[in-house]
Amino acid sequence: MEDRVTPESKTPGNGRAQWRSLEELSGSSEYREHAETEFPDYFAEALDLPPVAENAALSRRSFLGVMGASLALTGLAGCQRPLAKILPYSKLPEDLLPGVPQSYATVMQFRGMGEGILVTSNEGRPTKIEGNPDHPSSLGATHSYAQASILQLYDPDRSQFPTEGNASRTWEEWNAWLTPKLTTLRADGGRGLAFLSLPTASPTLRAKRAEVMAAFPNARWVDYEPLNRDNAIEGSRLAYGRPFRQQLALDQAEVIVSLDSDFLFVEPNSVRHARDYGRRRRVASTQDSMNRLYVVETVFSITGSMADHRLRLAPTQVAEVARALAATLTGQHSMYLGGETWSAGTLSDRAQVFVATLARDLAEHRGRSVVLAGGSQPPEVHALAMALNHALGNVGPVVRYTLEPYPAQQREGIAGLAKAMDTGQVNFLVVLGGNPAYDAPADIDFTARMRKVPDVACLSFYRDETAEKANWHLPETHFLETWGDAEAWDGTRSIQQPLIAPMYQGKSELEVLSMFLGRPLDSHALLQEAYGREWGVFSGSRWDRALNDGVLPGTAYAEITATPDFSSVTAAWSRRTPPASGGIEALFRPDYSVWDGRFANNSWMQELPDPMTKIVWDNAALLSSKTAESLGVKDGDLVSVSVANRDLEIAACIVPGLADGAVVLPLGYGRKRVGRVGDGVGFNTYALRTTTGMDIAPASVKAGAGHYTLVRTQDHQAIEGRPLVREGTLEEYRKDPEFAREMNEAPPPLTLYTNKEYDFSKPPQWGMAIDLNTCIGCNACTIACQSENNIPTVGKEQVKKNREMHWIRIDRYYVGDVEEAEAVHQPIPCMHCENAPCENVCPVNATNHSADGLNQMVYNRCIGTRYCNNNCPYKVRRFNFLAWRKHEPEVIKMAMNPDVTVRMRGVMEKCTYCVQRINRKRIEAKIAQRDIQDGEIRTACQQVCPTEAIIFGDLLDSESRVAKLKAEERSYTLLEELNTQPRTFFLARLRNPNSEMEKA
Amino acid sequence: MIFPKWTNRTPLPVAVGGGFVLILVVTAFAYYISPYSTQVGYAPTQPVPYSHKLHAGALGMDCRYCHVAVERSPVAMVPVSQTCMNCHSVIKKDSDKLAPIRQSVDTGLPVQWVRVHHAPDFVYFNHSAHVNAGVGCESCHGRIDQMEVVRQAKPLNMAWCLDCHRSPEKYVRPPEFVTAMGYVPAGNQLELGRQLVAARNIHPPTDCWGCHR
Amino acid sequence: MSTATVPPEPREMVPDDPRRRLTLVQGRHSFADITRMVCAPVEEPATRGWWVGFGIASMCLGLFVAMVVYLVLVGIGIWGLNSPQGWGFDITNFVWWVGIGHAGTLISAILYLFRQKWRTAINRFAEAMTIFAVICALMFPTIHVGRIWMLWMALPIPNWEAIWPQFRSPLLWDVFAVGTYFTVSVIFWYMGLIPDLATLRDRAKSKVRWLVYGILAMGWRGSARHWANYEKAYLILAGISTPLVLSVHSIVSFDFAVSVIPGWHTTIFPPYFVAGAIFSGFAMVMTLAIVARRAFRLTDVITIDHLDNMNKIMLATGMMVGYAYSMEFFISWYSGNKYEMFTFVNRAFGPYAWAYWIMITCNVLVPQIFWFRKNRRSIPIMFVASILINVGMWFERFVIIMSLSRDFLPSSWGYYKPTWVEICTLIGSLGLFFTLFFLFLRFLPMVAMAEVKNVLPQADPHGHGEGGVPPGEPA
Amino acid sequence: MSETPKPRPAPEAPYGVMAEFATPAELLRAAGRLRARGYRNIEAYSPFPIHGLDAALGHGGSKVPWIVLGGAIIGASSGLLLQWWTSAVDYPIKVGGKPYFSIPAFVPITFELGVLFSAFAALLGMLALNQLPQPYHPVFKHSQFHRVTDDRFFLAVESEDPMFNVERAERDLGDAGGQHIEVLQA
Repeated sequence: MEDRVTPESKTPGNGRAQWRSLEELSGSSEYREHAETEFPDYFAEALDLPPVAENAALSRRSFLGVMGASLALTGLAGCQRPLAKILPYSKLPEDLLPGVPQSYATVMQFRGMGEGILVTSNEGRPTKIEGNPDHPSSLGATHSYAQASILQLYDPDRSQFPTEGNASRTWEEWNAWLTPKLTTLRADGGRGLAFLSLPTASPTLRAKRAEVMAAFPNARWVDYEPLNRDNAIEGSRLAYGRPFRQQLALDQAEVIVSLDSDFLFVEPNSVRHARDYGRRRRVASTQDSMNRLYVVETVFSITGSMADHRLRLAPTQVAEVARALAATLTGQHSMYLGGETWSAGTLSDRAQVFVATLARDLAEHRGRSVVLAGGSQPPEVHALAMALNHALGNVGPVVRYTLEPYPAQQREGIAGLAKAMDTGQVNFLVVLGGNPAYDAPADIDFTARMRKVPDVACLSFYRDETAEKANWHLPETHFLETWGDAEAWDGTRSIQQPLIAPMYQGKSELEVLSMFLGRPLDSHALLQEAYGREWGVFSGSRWDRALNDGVLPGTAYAEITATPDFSSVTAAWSRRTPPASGGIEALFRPDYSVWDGRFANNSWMQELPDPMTKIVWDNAALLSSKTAESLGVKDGDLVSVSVANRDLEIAACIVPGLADGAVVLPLGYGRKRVGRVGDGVGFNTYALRTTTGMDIAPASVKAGAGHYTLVRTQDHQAIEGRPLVREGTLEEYRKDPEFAREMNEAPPPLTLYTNKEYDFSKPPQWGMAIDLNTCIGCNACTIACQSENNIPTVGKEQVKKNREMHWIRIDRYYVGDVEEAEAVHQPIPCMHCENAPCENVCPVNATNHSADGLNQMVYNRCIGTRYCNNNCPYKVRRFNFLAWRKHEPEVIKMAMNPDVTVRMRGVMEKCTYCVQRINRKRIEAKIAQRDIQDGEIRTACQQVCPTEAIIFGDLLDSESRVAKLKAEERSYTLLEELNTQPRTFFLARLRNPNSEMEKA
Repeated sequence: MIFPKWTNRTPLPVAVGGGFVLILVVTAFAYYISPYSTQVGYAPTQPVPYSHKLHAGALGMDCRYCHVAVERSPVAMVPVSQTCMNCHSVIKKDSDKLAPIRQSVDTGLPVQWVRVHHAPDFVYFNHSAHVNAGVGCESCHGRIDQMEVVRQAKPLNMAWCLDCHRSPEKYVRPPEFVTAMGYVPAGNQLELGRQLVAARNIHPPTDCWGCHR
Repeated sequence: MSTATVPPEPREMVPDDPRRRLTLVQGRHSFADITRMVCAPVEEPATRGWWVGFGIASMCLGLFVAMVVYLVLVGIGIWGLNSPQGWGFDITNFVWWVGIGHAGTLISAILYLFRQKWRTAINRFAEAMTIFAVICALMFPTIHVGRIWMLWMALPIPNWEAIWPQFRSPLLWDVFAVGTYFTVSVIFWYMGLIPDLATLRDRAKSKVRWLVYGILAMGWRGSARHWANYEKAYLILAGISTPLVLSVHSIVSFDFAVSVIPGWHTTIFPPYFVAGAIFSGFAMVMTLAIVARRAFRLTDVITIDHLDNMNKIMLATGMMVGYAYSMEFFISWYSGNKYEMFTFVNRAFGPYAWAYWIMITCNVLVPQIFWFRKNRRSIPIMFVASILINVGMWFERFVIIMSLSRDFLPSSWGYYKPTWVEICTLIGSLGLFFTLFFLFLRFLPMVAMAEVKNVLPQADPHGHGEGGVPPGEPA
Repeated sequence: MSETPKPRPAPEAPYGVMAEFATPAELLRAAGRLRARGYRNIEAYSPFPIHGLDAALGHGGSKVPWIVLGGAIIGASSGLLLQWWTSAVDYPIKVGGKPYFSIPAFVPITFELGVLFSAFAALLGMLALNQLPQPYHPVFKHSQFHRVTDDRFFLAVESEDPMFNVERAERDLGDAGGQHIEVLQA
């Protein structure tokens, strides 16, 4: 433990080396800011005019900047005050009370499943997304993508009207064009008609698709999503002969084994997984136990960063570990896998020890453990994992199976479609969602194939790579604009109700399909029709309940019990060729920020640092330091990666703890046609992804020419032996529960000021607990905060200057030596110190303390000396160096939270503990003449946290959760020796290593 | 060359004059940003010549008939056009003055009222909090019932707000009199106020984040 | 009319003989000579050299104005500042200029109190330099804020927010301290000028000059009563200026010392900053004096002995500064505080090591040459040295402020690089300084005539040898 | 040595009689002589302060120090009052966990204001006691007086002097070695 917090004893070079390379980076383009700030706008900037009426009605809060400036001008020139208008409704919409935000339950589809959300709406503007506590896949939390999708809604670069070629069209014209076509198509059952869509979790849409296929029996329907679940489904077919979907109860597992499975973030249902995982990581007392997480992986994922034991191996080696695991379990722990004998492949010594210990641990936890295979692993690994779970008796208590509702084989699907297009069998291709021209396997060369199809219609959110090649492009609605429904991972169904009428001329896939059926209807009608059919008769009350709760009770999939066919699993493994040693393997994986590229035009996501590399506005080829060394590549150098004779120049990023002999290629960047934000950002790694190597492929990497500027929000990676993140093992904690507090050398606080007229003794006194033991560093809090508090994005060049604006950042430190590094995450919001150093130095009282212990920041009082941030030991304050929102399109203002001032340039800002939420509840309670209940006020970061690592509340209320956590032995405050008396405190992180692993 | 005798009389006037000018400039600026320079009296002409004097005064309509949200929402809510039509679909149904209202109801487009009481965008005033605490409409908006054209009656600047936030007992009323115009406290306001403050546990924030977020 | 009495040469003595009284004015000069010498640059037409210098200076001033306008219109973002480093060139320049501004009042006040008569040669333009330097200094805190148009909030003016400045903030202390320092320096300077302004009045040839200087002189006629009150007031001003000088730079150092940042939070700062200020102040006076005495042929008034003395002071203060540097390291080690220790190791060997070693070289090593009399009396050497010291002192402040780059949380460490705007602003501020200085040289006597006359041997009425004897009368 | 006309007795009483001297020593000696002869209202003029002159002329000490003391007290106390009233009385704001009236933090400004006010007091006090600004004064009428700021020294016998008499004053000044003896009209 002691050497955990003093890594430099182990790794003198680690931090410094990285730092140096970054210095070089920052040195590369010195005086570029001249280019950034454009002269024409200066006067506009200085003489910003007051809001005009419409805008004032639209979102008046977003004009503080302007108001501030005009105030200033009045201050100088004393000119007249701005004319503001009030635009009341002509008729008041039912149950809408102006000024009071409303919350609606709906559902977001992502990764082929529905995630229940609650959306806050201000006068009809959806402004914030939160998880729906009643929804099984969300339980009130969300991932960063759900948070960011609100910005997607107001994306000015969305496609706004249908186009034919480059000419703008109307839907009428489209129908006029389509109708004759349909009649001819209907004649021969839709021969030559092909649909390419994303897999959907919407039963109504699936039914509609079936209807369409029934109407055009000879048509062809293909689903394709670049990040699909082919392997898992294929694996299940191997093991059980049927496509199963795993339903995990991770809170029941004592031992979790991840074979390259990033189940805390990348795998579907990750939010639920994280919640269940977090439950078993939470320890209140020395009696409590913790689960143990073994991770075998290539990339350093956030799941890997939570591992108690982590084994880094090249992708194909991971499968070998699975094989060895089966061998050890069958061989030494007399586990039944169909009787066959498994031969352990060739593994490194470290891996062998790992497997042996792991096997023993599993054997000891039969029925209380689980083996998870990652989506990038081949089917046989999934099959084996399922078999192992069965053999270990985990099926039932931990793993349950339901039938995969939509088990289409997508790789073959798109390949087949491509062949058909090639051979002229397709003369009318309808692309519904998706962007194959960008993300289809490179060897297919979908764009070229599209040219061979006479008519291509493309329904898409942006006029993207595919849409611009299609001769008809149809704008798609955002999920907050249209009716629909979606099933959770476990099948529980939710109605997707729109929060706002389509902002542009978009239509949903459901509506477009209804056109193909000859009777175009709007989504609302279609949905009610569908449910009428399902319920026999449409019931308004049932419908309203469903809308209100956000879930339809009792709609979960039926559980299936089956026994695996071990022989086919073994057969599959015997077919498998052991990997060629040496050489470099490429691993394709979704990007933590833009996923498969669909969030590429979302500035929040682009500026959201990668949880591990902390890179923003880019992706890069991730290499281990050893691999990089062998290639003679430094961090940020351009390397040329070639896979199957396809080359790509891409920047290299050296990641501690990454597997040697592997290059990890995050997908989703290098978009060409998406919008002003995402165009040309990063490198298009799809160019290397072929049907034969969708996930893993042999590759060769060689140093390229030149250097590339990778920008990170955190330049220094090592913790320099400072007791900031405090870690121990479960044993150490049991022996010495106070270990975390013992780590600081806080002298008895002395003061010159004995005559203080006030103390913080009157409830409420707000405080925040952050449990480092459950924080998985998923960034959800950062985005939630950005959405709640109108935090601007600043762009790559400004982040390079350390001017990012996030109010809550997640510090990630590498611990241990560079090769086998472990990582720790530490969310840092404002600490709201009782003796706040920032307050003492403000010359104008712009930051000071409230009676309930909040460190207040008053933008309209701030003159911007930046002294407060200089004097903040935690560096949580953010300064508006420039008018960040100057070039922002009007429409973005609709995404603003009206309860939070939009800051103008020249003022400081920081975390407020979501004071607008505190005030709302305070006033509510006041009016109702009652006290605020614990848990009534939840900050944005707390609300979104999948693992409930953040708890906010009243420290004086001994019953409140936060007070209980404060009382825990693990709790400590950051830099206590400065006697700043922070209100935000941390709970030390615990790891739960297997003692035998240490011995071996 | 020597200065003539009379020059000895110059220094004093010059000094006094200079000092006077200096003081004038400083006080001018001080006044401009002081609590005393306010927008009181601002009374823009509205698209519809609505008379509070008639409706609230002569007809004695309650504020809450039109400003429905005032007890439940941060905004008092300028009435929707439909509200006017509740009566004016019957009374004066085709008065020209009401044309914009009728038009708005027909088209569904809003009437563009001009904001009179204008808090800066960084100020978050919550009507429901104040009304429920027993702050009378009159206390901030003056004798609306006597205004033909609504004009700003009070400074509405921070110093003025703080006066009440520091000593609410000087202003609070029993809830039933909140919308009363020309309210006279039964007995000594301070005593009554203290009782109300105690009874309803009123302690208005003087912290920045009471109003600025 | 050269009936002035001519004193004999001062007696010859061994150099550096402790008993030797410093030659305050070289050569045999009458009162009238002094007047003529000092008034010459003010009364004769400006030299080409003056025009060239003034031209360049005012061009730089223009640059300064342009940069400030650019800044106000676009925002602080045009500078290189960032999240760990909220301050960079701006405050460095501020502290540097304040430091330079210190020698002036110090030379006048402290040396006056110590009856160091040799001060008379340099005090006038040392004071002028103070005022101009402080003007430059005040520019930076003013323009470094994000919303300059809201700056009035830092003054205790009753306003609609009914809220006042925060008097615990060292920045506000600066406002008062530097403001006071500026005002008092101006008063001190002007009071010293009054008799000389009277001189210019009485020598005035043109009506305008007579009128202007006449008004400024306020009718001074040098009566015994005038002189009595004048000297008393001057003595008192000197008396209060001395603690003021010390307080001002102490308070400037509080900007850092009061904070919690490692490398800032240290009690040694006040004396250390004062010493540094005197150090840089003398260096700047030296630079200017060397040029001025050449250009205006004042070598007899500003003698090599004066310069020698100043070099001695620079050597002493340089040593003090060096001591402070070493003491910082010792204390950080002695404190056992890992953050402190890291900060100082990082200063010497971290990303800003280059700045640190420039500082050490210029401030500690360079002054050592003044151990040798030859160097102390060599104009070229002391000129170069004085400039190097000014550079070094600028870097001292820079190094201190760059402690921000690596404070408590490694995650938020950063690296600050100035932009071209900041560099131009610094150059511009030099322009402002020299523009004012050239105007001063042109229109005001750069040496305190009355005081120099007062230290001439023949000014001593009690007839210790020279001076007493009127012409024509037997001794 | 420009020739000056013998001054005729003026209709009203003159300001006094003034003579020029070449060195501080002469001036000092002359002042001593006149005082010895019983003159009381005599005033000397010189380009720089001369030691012992006050004694010779029988002038008292300066009152400037008392004015400055007053200034210092007013300055310091107003500084402290300002800070106390704004931070602890008018709008007490919680800052950095420090008391509203944090004396240690208020010392610097208190001190600075003390210095500021006393500096003003010193300047204004000096001017007031010297009755400056006073552009005109009879002594300026003396033909040589423009050299008083250069290299000449003057001694004047003022008409207020109890034993003032133009002729005697002229004689005595002459005896004292004065040159350019002139009668100054008021």
